Amino acid sequence: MSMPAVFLALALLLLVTMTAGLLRIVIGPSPADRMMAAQLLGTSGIGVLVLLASALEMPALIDVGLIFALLAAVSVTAFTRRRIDQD
Amino acid sequence: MNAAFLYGSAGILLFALGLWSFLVHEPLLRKLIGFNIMGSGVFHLFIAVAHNGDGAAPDPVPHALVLTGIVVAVSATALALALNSRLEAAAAKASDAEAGSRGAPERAPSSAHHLRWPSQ
Amino acid sequence: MNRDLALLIGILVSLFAALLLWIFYATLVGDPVARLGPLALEQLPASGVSHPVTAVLLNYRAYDTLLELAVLLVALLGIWSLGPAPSGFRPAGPALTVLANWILPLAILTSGYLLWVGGHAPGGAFQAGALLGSAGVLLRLAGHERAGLPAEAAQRWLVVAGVAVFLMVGLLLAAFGEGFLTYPKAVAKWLILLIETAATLAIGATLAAAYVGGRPPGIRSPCPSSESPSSGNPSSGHARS
Amino acid sequence: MPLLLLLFDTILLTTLIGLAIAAVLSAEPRSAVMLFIAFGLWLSLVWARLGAPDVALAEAAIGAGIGGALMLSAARRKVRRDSGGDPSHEPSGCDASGDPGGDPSSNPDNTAGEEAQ
Repeated sequence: MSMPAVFLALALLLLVTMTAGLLRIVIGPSPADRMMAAQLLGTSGIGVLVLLASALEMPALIDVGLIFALLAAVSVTAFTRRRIDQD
Repeated sequence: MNAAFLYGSAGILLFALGLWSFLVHEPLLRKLIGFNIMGSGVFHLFIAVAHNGDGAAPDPVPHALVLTGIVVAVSATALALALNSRLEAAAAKASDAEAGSRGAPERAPSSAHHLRWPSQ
Repeated sequence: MNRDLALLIGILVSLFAALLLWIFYATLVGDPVARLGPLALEQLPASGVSHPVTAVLLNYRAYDTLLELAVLLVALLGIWSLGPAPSGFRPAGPALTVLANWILPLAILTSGYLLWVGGHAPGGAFQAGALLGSAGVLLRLAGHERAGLPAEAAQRWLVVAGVAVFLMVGLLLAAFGEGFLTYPKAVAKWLILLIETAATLAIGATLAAAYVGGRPPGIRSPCPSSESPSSGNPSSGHARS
Repeated sequence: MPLLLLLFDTILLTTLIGLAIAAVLSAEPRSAVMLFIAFGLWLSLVWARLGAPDVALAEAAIGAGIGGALMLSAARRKVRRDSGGDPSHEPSGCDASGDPGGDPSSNPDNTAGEEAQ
């Protein structure tokens, strides 16, 4: 098995675990559970992107992973913050 | 060819799904999600058509079109949400006024709609 | 909406999707048609950049990108015309403050990197601008009411910067005898970089301002009895934009 | 390698469409928005696999950042309103500018009326 194939197989494995994690977004039950599952998606997504960058020989995909890492916190912050006039 | 058809069909499917949701669901947020999924389906179709098989360089023209399309879609979404929040504020105000006038049945009908709250 | 109508719409949309699928399949198995991709790749050395997507966006289809920036501007004007922005978020606690202090410089650095790398690899004004806009969102969530943008007057200059620089370059080129937005080969790279820098700032500012969701909050003035200052005298806003 | 890639593509696409269906069918605004954010992230993975890193970059920056935050705040507003909490707040900082054409006697009690309900 060549190196790219190994990377691709690992990415596939990560993809399967992400799909399993997505079930938590669908079934919930609480909004916090869904949000944490979405965060997990972002984290494993970085792994998939880095593996794909090696498997498909596209180094630019590492930059996509960089964006994922930088902005993963934004949606969870938007989920928790309250406005000044809210109780 | 095979992969292009697989991915392109997924784009068409997403487009149809978004269109259906956009037409059927009432709340604006759900309409917007449908609308965005519809747009994503179109973008996805473009990307699938641009893909020339693994290893070959993809077609840059659809990529550039999709790139501008994504940014326009998000700005349209922002505009729609801003409009929606104004609309809801106006509706809340109107129903508030209505509830206020209904809350004071003992008042004379001529003055009831002037007073939003009986204590003042 | 009642159930039967939803079902009917579902059936119609499915038929439409089946038609689209059939057309798509027929296009794929039919005779290959001439495409723009090879032409775009062939002309790449003359475009001033070595990344084909950037060449398409800023050189071959520069009109399209210019008008797209104008669309962004119009969307923001629409949001601003709806009235003042909703209230901001509460001041950040210690954890979010530290997070924002770490992420913001990194986001700005990454956005500059994406802008520069766009000349020869995936990246460019749209990605860099979107990243800047998201950094603005984080800043607003952390309690900064204007999402990190300057006061209203400077903000107006910032959001028109993309269209303005683009138009100015095009008109200057036309005045010097080249076509509108036809870059001379020697300076194409630098003109594209100039336009992209302005476009990045404009896209970032526009997206962050769109997230704010209304006219830029400034220093809150006490409410006057007649009309609030933001809704009065609409001509002053137009004169500046 | 081709077989592996086909398996990869299949999982990518089934999950993508599954996420879209779930986002479209979910009636609760917050979970619909979160499914939509997940859909956007997943879509950027698919585009990365299709050799479009430019577009994947833009979709990641917008889907994870602005787009998600915009829709989440709208969904929160909606949840608050539907649950009968304090109704959607006046967007204006000055309540007096709310309805200049309205009856002057009804102006000052605007917020008081909302709280008393």
